[in-house]
Amino acid sequence: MITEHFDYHSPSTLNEIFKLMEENDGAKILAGGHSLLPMMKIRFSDPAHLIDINGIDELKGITEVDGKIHIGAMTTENELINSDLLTQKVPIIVEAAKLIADPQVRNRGTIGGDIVHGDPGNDHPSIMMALDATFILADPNGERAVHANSFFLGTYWTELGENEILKEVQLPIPSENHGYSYTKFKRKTGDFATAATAVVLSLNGDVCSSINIVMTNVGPTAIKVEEAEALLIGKVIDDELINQAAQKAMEICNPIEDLRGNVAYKTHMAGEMTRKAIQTALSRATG
Amino acid sequence: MKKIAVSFKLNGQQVDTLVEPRELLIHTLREQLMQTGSHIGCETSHCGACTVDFNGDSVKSCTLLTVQAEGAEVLTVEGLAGDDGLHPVQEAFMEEHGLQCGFCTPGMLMRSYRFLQENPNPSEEEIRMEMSGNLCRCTGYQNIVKAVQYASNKLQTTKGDA
Amino acid sequence: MKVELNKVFEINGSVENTWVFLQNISSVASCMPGAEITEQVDDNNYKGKVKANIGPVTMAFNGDIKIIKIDPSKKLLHFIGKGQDTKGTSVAEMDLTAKVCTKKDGKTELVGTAIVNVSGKIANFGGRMMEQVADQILDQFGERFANNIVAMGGDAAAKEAAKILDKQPKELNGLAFAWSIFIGFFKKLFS
Amino acid sequence: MSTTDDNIERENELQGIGCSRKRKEDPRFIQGKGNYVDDIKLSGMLHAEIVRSPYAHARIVSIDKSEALALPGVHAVLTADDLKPLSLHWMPTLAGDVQAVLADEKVHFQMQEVAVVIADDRYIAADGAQLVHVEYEELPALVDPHKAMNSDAPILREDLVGKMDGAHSKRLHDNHIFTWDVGDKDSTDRAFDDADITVKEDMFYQRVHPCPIETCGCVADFDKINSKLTVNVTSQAPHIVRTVVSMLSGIPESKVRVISPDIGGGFGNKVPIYPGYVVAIVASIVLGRPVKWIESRIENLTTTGFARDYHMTGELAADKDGQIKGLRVNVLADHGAFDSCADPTKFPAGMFHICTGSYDIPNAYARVDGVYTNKAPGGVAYRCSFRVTEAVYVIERMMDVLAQKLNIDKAEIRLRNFVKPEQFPYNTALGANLDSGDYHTALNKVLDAVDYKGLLIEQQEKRANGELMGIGIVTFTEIVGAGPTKSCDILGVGMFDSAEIRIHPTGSAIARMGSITQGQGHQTTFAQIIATELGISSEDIQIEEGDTDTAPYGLGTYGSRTTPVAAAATALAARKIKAKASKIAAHLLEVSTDDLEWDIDRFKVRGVPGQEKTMKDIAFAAYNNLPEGMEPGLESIDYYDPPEFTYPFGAYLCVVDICKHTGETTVRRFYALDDCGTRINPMIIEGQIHGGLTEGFAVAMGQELSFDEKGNIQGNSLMDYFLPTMVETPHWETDYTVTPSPHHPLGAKGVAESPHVGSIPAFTAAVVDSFSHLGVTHMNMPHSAFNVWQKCNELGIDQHK
Repeated sequence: MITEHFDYHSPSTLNEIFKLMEENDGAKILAGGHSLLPMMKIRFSDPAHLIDINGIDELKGITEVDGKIHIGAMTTENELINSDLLTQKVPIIVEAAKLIADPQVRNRGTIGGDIVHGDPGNDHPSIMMALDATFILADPNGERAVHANSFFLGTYWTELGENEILKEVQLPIPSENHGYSYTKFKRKTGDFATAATAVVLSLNGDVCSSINIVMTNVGPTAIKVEEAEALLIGKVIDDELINQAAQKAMEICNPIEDLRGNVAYKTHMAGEMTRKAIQTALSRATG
Repeated sequence: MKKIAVSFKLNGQQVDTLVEPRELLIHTLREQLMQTGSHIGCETSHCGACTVDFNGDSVKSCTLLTVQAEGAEVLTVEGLAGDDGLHPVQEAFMEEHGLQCGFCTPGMLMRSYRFLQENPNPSEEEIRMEMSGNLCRCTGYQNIVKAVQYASNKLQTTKGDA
Repeated sequence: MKVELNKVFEINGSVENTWVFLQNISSVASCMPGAEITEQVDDNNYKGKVKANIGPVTMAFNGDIKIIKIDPSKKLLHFIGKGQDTKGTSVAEMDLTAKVCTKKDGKTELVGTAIVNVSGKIANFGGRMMEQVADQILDQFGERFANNIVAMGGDAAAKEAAKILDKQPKELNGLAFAWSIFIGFFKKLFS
Repeated sequence: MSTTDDNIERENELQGIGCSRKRKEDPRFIQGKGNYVDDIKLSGMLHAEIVRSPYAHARIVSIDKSEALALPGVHAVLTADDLKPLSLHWMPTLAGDVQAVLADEKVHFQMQEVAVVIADDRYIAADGAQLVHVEYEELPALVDPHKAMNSDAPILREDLVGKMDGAHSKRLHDNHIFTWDVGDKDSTDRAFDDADITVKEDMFYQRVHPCPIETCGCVADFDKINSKLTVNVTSQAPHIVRTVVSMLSGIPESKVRVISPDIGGGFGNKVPIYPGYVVAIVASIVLGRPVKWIESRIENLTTTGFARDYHMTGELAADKDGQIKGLRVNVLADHGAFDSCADPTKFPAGMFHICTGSYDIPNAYARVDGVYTNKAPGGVAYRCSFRVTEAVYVIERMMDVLAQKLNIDKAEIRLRNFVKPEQFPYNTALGANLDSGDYHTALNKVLDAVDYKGLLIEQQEKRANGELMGIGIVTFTEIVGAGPTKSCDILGVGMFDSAEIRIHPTGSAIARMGSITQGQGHQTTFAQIIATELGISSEDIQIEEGDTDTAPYGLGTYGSRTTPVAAAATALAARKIKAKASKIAAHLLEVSTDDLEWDIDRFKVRGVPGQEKTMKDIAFAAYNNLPEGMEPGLESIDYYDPPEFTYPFGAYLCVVDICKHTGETTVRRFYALDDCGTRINPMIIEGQIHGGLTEGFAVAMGQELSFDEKGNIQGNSLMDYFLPTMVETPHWETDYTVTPSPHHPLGAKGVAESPHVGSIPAFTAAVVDSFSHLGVTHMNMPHSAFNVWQKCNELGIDQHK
């Protein structure tokens, strides 16, 4: 389990990153390293250059900027978990981060790495979509903003261009009394989801005024269950409606069989997780 | 292949090493610096036997490049005991029979050492959650949980005395 | 680890051109992203290589292609390509049967069946992704194949197709599918 | 001070048998000062990396080493052709078969060893391995053992073609290894013909792996000048390794030193001798430098020491009251490409004949057929005494199936069929000789402790609301302590064990055994035994194991044999010393030995207060003041050949709740009562039981190494292979009874494996019981959420109404 040789670079500014990316063909960005390094160790991957962006402060931190939460791409999972700001205003991120990997890995793994991977098994893509987050992508020529819903194109395939990096995540602060849940089923601690669903909703009295439902690891990307959302918006959500929403979720998911389960099981679990997530979010919301 | 000079603090001592960029921290610790307390169990960051304290965080040193340790503060099991004797977590594992073959123990100790600073008075559930990055095949964990509780009490009473 | 895929590609060109092109193994191979024929051993045996370079994943396969059957009457080609990755830890094999047909509406189509088999690390850590992967490879193949036939014509469409072909990367890329082959192994981990 | 107080104080001083003495191993481990194989760094040491096959079955067309050899830092690349002249390309297995050290013309399983690269460090070795180019011609893989003996099955072992006299029996097919059967087939068949009712169940005990956190490894160091070979190796049986290495290499055994240093868990994985060890040794001999080979986790799970892989069919015949009349078991055993099961030579199916369990079964017959497949070899005893886990699984499952068929309570049917206390020693229909037991007391104690009746009522209520709750009961009997040399040997060496004790003039002692601890705490517990026997404080007794240059020959630690065998040797060695000590005491006190009585740590003259000599006094006298003609010194050695196996037993009860919508099983309660006879160190016993239960939980709920149709292994990394974390692991409740073994010097039986053996069927029983009211009689492991959900789905109960 030894990687091949590579050159190591540790830039301290964004511009240095861009310069290194342009100069070195086939250079890879090293964030937390907990996917890339194991892959390099079994020699499925042998980049000639590694660009370690752990030393770049402008990619870190969680702040509130005129009504929005800004999260630097290199913010670690444990920094998300320990953030009072997030705990208070966007608790679903904290809830989800706690379900990722294990304590040691959460000290290295970053929200940015989790997102740009475009791995359908990663948890943040669903969370970001459920929160209507926007990704700030940067390259030598400047920055652009891409909504989470249009960022994930396929399995390990995203909007992120060559020589472009994810700089920051920006998200609107959900209403104070919103309901939320990230319901994840996994075989054991640290495993990826067999199926998981993120739900963020708001009530107006008893009536659902807004809801986002997004599923993890049951398709080539995180899947937004729009039909289920449409079904619930403007209604008083009851068990029958939740059942129908779960059905919609099962209809659009398209999982791959692996040791976690076959297609039938994962599809069934997508429904289960969606059902539970809506129930929990509902119980947490106060109209 | 050209090597890079990397300097960091290991158990309070300044160390200077010369490594290939690809060298893993666990290998530098064990094979260059001869600190063989930290072990290699899986090499894919699942088992936690290689857990060390890195700039105040628990990390798995099998998935960290030594070049990333430039200027870092690294603490391994060898640095746990002080002049005044064993660290409470060490004493606790011995008192509560929290180890058998001893292979996962250094990682367990380094994780509990950090965890009890993050959460000095944890519930059993919190202990099980926050120690879940470390695998043990011998003990069934029950006595490890007791050991962490023992260390938690010891640390708080000694703090009380201080 | 075995998957079978059936594909139909509509070809904007004549059945004859298509069949002519199909019999030229080197050209056909060049439609396979990142693949090339390096040596013709004899009438029915070739040596070739495929290089995949996707995201951080790099795999290079060297292998042999053996033509099992070329049947002009049916306009059918059957060959088996088999290779080992240069690191000696993985093996991939594709048994491909391709047939040129004329649809009712007179259009030409290429009908193919591919049986893909993998062994070694690639199967240990992600064999289950093979279907998706092979499917994506074949779609790229079909697109290039179709463009090649169009390019055989002399018209404007041909020049356009030729341009597209030139632009085509020489390595398998774009879709980060090779990621998915191996990712099963690394689920829980992320950078 | 009254004598009793004085006695108590002196007792406590000794820290002998029965006290929860803190472990002497711990101080080094908690300070990172353990000494494991990979911690060993010798000057000039080279590193080995093995080149492995991507195919499960293929012919090797060619191997090109040139590029690897050209890499700076690479010292050698060895293949089978290089080993042939030394005739080291094949090696004998413990099961009477041979195994390729490096693939000879053919590879028989995926990731089989094909070549080895020796380089300056592990980094260069890894680079070099990638530069060894091997050309293969793929052959059809045989994956399903049920097809192994088909006429059209591919023949795996060309080296055995035509050799139909196997090591254990006639071979029925080129892919057949052996038929082993035991019991009276005719009487058993008759019992089934005449029975009121019979039940039959097929069950698959999946291929699993012990997966200790430390992988296997070896540092071989050949000293050319003294032509002495030193091998540091992760071995549970260092003396056997020495014998085999000597046989293989031709180096006199006196010039081979094998050291098992600290071992990071074994669980059976570290009993066999692996190709990696052999190539490291050969490379060291060839290059004259130390060579280290350390396995990666993936190599460990894929190529070394799997366990189980038994396809079993159990049958019981009984009368309508549930009184068992007969047991019939048929097994198809998948041994992989080479038969390298780690069993006593004459037991190709290990101790499987214990499958009559704790029950009084008049007629029984068991047959096991072993076959070759294109999978890694192994068949180790994963925390169990040679197939006892499989045997206990089949009988305990069948007891439930019978109870279900007759609608008799699962506890009741066991109580009706238990061997009764007065029947011991009890000869089973399959030839086991149960030494002692009180099964009724054990089970009843458990039923009371958990309020079994209350649980049954709760289960009825749950079922009424459509909820799934299961109660599993297992009352197992193990057979451990291999074993009597009349029946047990390994490569012809009888399975005795040994202890040597030396008392120093000042009264402290050093003792060495032929066993080797891997976490069981021998350095702590052996001292306790000697302390009680000789009246020397445990603190003054140094225990050493694992160095074949210093320790007496022993067969090692596995199959729960250390307490039954090595501990017995220790007690008897101590008693030899005590016998001599009594003579010295009599001499010092000028009385006859008949006038002496032993009192904790001293000999007293009966009836004469104050006339006494402590063991300390006697030790000194042994070096300067001896009876006429007695040789000086106070030492002894004992090689103990046990007259019989020991038979630990236990009663386990497991309660689970299952979510029918997700298939997730929650172990709500697990109560484990063990009877291992005399208890030497309760703290360590408790720890061993926690560990065994947790490994049992892992096997039952998630562990499995599966293969696809081409023989590609699935789930061979810690991503998929289930090692439970603290979060998944249940809370364990433990209890005990004490029924000493009548033939063991201390009455002890061994314990470490009981919790693994006993818990696995208990988990299955609880999961199956959750569905028993729906007519389910058995479900194969692992009981993952996915597998359990499939049952819910099949029964149509997984949907929300």
